Amino acid sequence: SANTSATSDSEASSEDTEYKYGEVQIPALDGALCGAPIYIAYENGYFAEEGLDVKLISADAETRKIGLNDGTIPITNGDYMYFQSIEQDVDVTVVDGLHNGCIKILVPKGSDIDSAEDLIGAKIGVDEIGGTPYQVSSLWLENNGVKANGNDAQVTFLPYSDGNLQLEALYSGEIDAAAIWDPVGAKAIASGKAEALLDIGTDDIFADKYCCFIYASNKVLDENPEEIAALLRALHKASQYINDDPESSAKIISEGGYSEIDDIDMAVELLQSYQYPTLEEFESGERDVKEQVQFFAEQLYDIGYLSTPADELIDRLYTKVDY
Amino acid sequence: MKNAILEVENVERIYKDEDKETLALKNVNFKIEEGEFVSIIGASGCGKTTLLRMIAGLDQIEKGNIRLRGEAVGKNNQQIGYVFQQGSLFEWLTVEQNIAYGLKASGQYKQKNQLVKEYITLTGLTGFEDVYPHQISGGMAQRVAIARALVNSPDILLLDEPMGALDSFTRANLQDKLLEIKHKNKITMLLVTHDIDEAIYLSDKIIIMTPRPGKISEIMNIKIAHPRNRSGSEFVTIRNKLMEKFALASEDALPEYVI
Amino acid sequence: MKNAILEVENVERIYKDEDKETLALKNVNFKIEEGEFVSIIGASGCGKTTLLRMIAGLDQIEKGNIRLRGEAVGKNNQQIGYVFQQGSLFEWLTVEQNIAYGLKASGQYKQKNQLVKEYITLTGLTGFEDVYPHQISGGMAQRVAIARALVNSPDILLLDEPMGALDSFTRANLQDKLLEIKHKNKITMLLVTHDIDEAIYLSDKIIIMTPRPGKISEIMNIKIAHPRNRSGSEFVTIRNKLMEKFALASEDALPEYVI
Amino acid sequence: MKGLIKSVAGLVAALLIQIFVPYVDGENLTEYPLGPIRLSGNDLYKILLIGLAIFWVILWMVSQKNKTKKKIYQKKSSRRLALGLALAAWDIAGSKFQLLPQPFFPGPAGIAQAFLEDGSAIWENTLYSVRLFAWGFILGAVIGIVTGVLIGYYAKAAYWVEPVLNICGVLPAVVWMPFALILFPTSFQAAVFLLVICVWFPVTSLSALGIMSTPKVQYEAAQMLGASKLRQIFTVAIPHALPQIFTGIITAEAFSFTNLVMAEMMGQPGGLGYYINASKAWSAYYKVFAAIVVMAIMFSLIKWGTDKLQNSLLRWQKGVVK
Amino acid sequence: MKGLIKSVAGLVAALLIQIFVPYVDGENLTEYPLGPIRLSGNDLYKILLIGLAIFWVILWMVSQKNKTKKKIYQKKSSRRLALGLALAAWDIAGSKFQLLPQPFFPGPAGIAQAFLEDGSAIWENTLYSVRLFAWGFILGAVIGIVTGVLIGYYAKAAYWVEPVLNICGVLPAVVWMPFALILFPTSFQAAVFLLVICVWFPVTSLSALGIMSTPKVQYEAAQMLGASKLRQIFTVAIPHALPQIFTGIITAEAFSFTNLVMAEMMGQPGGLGYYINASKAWSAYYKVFAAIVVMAIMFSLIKWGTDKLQNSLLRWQKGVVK
Ligand SMILES: Nc1ncnc2c1ncn2[C@@H]1O[C@H](COP(=O)(O)OP(=O)(O)OP(=O)(O)O)[C@@H](O)[C@H]1O
Ligand SMILES: Nc1ncnc2c1ncn2[C@@H]1O[C@H](COP(=O)(O)OP(=O)(O)OP(=O)(O)O)[C@@H](O)[C@H]1O
Ligand SMILES: [Mg+2]
Ligand SMILES: [Mg+2]
Repeated sequence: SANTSATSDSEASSEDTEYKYGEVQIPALDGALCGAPIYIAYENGYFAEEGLDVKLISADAETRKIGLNDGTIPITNGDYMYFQSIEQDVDVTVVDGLHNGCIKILVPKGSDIDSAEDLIGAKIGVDEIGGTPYQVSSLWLENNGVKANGNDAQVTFLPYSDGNLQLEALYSGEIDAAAIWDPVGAKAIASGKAEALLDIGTDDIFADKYCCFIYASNKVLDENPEEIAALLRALHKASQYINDDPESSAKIISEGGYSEIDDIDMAVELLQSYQYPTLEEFESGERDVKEQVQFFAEQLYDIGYLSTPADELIDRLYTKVDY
Repeated sequence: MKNAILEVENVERIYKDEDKETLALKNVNFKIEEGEFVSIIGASGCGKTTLLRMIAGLDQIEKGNIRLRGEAVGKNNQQIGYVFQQGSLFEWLTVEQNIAYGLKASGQYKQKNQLVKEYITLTGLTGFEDVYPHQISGGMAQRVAIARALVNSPDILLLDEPMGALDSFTRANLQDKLLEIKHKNKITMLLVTHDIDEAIYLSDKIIIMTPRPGKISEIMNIKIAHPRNRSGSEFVTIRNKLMEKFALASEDALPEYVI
Repeated sequence: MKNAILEVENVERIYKDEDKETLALKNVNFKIEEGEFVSIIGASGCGKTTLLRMIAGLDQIEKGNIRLRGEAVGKNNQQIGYVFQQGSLFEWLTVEQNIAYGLKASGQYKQKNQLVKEYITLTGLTGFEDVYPHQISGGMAQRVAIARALVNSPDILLLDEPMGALDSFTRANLQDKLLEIKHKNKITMLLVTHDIDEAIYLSDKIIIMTPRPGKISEIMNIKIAHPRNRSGSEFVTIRNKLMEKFALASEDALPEYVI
Repeated sequence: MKGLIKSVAGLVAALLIQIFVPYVDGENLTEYPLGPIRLSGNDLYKILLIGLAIFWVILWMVSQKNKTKKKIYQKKSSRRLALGLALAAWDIAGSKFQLLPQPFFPGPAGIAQAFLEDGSAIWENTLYSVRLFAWGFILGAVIGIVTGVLIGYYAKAAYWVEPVLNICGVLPAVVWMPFALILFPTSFQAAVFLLVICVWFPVTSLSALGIMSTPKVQYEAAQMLGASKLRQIFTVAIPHALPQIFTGIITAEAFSFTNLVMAEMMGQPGGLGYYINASKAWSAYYKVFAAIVVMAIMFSLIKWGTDKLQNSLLRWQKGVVK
Repeated sequence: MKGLIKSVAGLVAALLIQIFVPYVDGENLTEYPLGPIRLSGNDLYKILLIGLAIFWVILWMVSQKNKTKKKIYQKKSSRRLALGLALAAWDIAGSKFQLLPQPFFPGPAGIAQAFLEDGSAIWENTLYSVRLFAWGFILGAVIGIVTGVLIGYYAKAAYWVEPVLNICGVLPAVVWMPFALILFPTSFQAAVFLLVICVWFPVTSLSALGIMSTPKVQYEAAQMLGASKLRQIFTVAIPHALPQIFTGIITAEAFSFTNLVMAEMMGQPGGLGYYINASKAWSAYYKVFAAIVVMAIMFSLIKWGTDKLQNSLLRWQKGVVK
């Protein structure tokens, strides 16, 4: 039912709408809740209202990056994971923020580890070396006086391409901590087998800052800035909707099959914790995206994950789009 | 004297390898008349196959001339039929399809397809039309090969040891079949063989070759009337004569091994 | 009368397939004496191989008795040497290693390895010890097979059409070799063959079998002195006699095909 | 009769265990509507067991008429028994006592549940995968055969293509991905390209091998019969190479199937690989297994089709190879 | 002489282009210390070009002594010319004029840069991969040969193992991963298991095929010569199957190589796959390509070793197969 019913819905609801921008591919189908505004914008017809014939696809980070670079994908949601790519001249830029914290560092329930220093000598599981959980953990550790990068690093990162396996490794003692995405992380806590050492939704460094940004393709931005603006408008409406009504948002996402949610209450809780901004917040600009990008770029530069100072990089990292 | 259908004049052949040259054929001269059955007999490696391949146009003629009905032979000469020693049947075609191959390749299948049936009957393959090569015996396979070569109605049929791998019963049987076909279709045949008895039993003329370099040591006419009796005194006399020649010509050059 | 080394008594064999039964052998009786050369001759499918395999212990004896020096034959009987029709050499072993295989398998290589050299010389394979089977000719390969079977010093050597796939020159050569080996080593030999000439040339006794069901139609003693002359009058007389018998026994049962 | 009893016995055991052994944690599977009735995974699993048993009974009755078929049935019955017992054991270990680590290894009823819960989504994703696979596989096979024939027939072509083939053959899909995505306008084409690459390699090298091993005498025989070069390729070289071409195709099938999952992470709007990844994000391993079951069935069907085609095209080989 | 000129000409062209064509964006590569000197990727690339040219000159001098070698050298020279020209073209398109999409396709100097910048990391990761691969491959091959021989020789074994083999052969790595991680105490063992599985399948099925195709007459010949069953397996069945066993091993090599990358995503602290993924995440594609170059060299070495082994074990086959 998932995709086709959704497609036919949007077709029916927008039969008379003129698709100004033609078909637009947006990667979102990854099973997580980060892309919630995309599903909602799609299901509630916000995209169609903006003249966008959106087609949702599933794509890994690599595919998204290349699609953005080539302009076949106009926007995607993502974290700091593309900062280094931008430094390497991939034609991508942050244009907006999406939501707050969706990454946690977990330790087994009842573990002795309860501070960053306790992680010295530890093995930390991540989804990908260089990915966001990796960078988040590194930032947190370095901010708390633990070396995470370089030859004198005091921790070891191990990649697990599947979050569930990462948890299994955590439970079996193969790793001491797991830096992990939601919903796997949240579910692990809910199951009572793990507890959060760090939740970037609440931690001092990360709280009140975006975790997921919206990236746009420079190519599309040059050729068709209106399209990006239209996409952002649609997403903002969705963000507002989620903020207003997380319960029905979770229901829409679950029923559309965008996320294999088996625990609707947790999904609601997560949606709330991500603090999707309201339209008002967007318009007032009280959550300054550029400032946050700069902040993280500085942090990453400090620990050596970026080799260009933030000031030099910021113009490439962030582009203001008028909508 | 009848018409010479095939003339071989001063043919010579040198194989050039990495570091050495092998003189395979030297100064080969002979003629075959219309309707004759000629055998070439000689020890292994004396150049019989090389000679046959040159006549068929499969190998280049570097020195000398080979003429079929007065014209130099060349590639794709459908006036010549060739029966290979073994393993030349198309395994993926039935007996009938194998025999029809030549007609299809030359675009004559439509007009002449009754020829296929004819040759199936002639070679005694009736009932095996739809069978694949691996399902028939070696003797039958060689009959298929012969039928296949004949279907394009060549003027001359070249046979390169077609019975080398057959047991003596089957061999005798196929020899009779060959004579039958020859007489029925009045076809000229040039047979390469190892087997003295076979040559005597079949031929009007036997060409005896010496080992390396292959030269013609003698051409012997066999005048015994058909059907020949392998134990008849004429037959035995000729056989003894040939045996002697061979004992002299190739005493210790007997083909003992191939490396 | 000499000692019978092998006694075959009332042997019968039925092959049971899906739906039909083939009576391959019926009521087979004969004896072979120490040092004799015996040939079994018969059309294809008359059960010659079956009989040989039963003697060798490769097939079960369901009915009747086969005794070697008075004892029933069974599996793994190293007193019996077996030369298969073809393709039985170990391709991955050199000529010498092939011949040494039996000694190694029976753990006698240490004591008896000089036997390997001996048989290499006897079979005329000197110089080819380190060569692999695919590098030698069919005739040589069969000599390797014979040497391999002899190296364990069997009391009797069974040969199943060992020369079926050879050309007539090589065949004649190998026949002489076989006689030489037999006389030098005083070994009893039982040869299955298709070839009447071969049987006459080699044997002290020829067992003639009828086609399906395989029965012994006659046992013929050949008393011509060695070396035999294939064109000699005695030879020709016996050949004619045998030919007639066959023409009668298997006129239209000639082995034309195998499906 | 013995064969029948043996065949069905395992299933009966599996059925009894499913009915009478309680769930250790009293797990209750939700019921979903299926037509007029409502079923849980347990019910569907039971239905499938009974259905399979009935199928085997019918097969047994049909086989009674023919001696060969009877024998085959008899021969396979031990395996059938083992399958039934394996299902029973799996039910106990995966569902009833949850001895296998959960949620990674759900029991059979759990997997059946996924089909009830998500049936139409699975079906749609399957169709998508089939479409992708068909494009990639057929294109790859055709290109592979053509290249293979060229390489095998023309030494020049082999000289130039072989090094390329050797390099491409071992590059992991990971390397091809960015290339494919940049080269092709749509991600569907890129995914097809990825499949084409991994089909192309084994098909080409084996086809070339088959063509190269054609004995010269067969070409010469065709030439003597008046066949042109082109006709020689089509009536001699290719038929002779057909067995190897099929070996290549069968190897490629298994290979490209394992790559399908990866290809579907490359910007596809659906597919079983996509479904597997999405289900994994929420640890819904019972759905992962459901998708794998579908993939296994799909693969068996494809293999069955290839076998049929091979048997009919290579019937001349029957009895040559054991 | 012509062969030598042809071989070196391409490299000379590549070198000239590297030296004289300027970077369109005036790109300056950082210099890194290498022993006493400081080098940039450009310098290293130049050194490699010159080194390769010298190597080919030496090879040419050696080959002059032997006619066959001379011919082989001559034959390969066109390919060498093409390689040189390809490098030159790549340098222009990838580095100098940046015609290829950047940073996805760096030029040769960019890749050389990665070795200077990250040399020791690449080396360590290579060692890690070699260790993992060696364990997985050797274990898988040994188990594969043993299973293959058992299946091929004992019909009973084939009856039971074959269905398992058919299923395991097509299950994607996704399915095996949780199983492996849960089954084995360390993730290194789990990764080894993943490789073992993908080596085991082709080696087993091809070994079994080889054993099964041994003609009965060869066993009987051995039996008549007094060989026991066990001796028959070791002196008849296995030698006869050796060519197929090698085919299986070579297939498995390519297959397991592509799986190495995946295995290293399973909790491994290093390896080339790990390095590729980490570099890709940050779009350091020049490092990705450097790792691929290492993998290609590694694969060539492994293949070369297998070829040597095969040639020596199968020398009896020389001249049988073309
Ligand atoms: N392609 C080749 N390259 C080099 N030498 C060759 C080639 N073909 C044949 N020869 C040599 O030429 C000589 C004649 O070979 P040919 O095959 O014509 O002999 P033959 O009489 O047909 O032998 P056989 O009776 O064994 O078939 C032999 O010495 C052989 O080694
Ligand atoms: N394994 C078998 N199953 C069924 N029938 C068989 C089997 N082996 C042989 N036969 C049949 O038994 C008969 C005798 O076979 P056998 O091989 O002993 O004949 P042969 O005299 O050796 O023939 P040839 O001269 O062709 O080798 C034949 O009719 C054959 O079809
Ligand atoms: Mg010849
Ligand atoms: Mg026989």
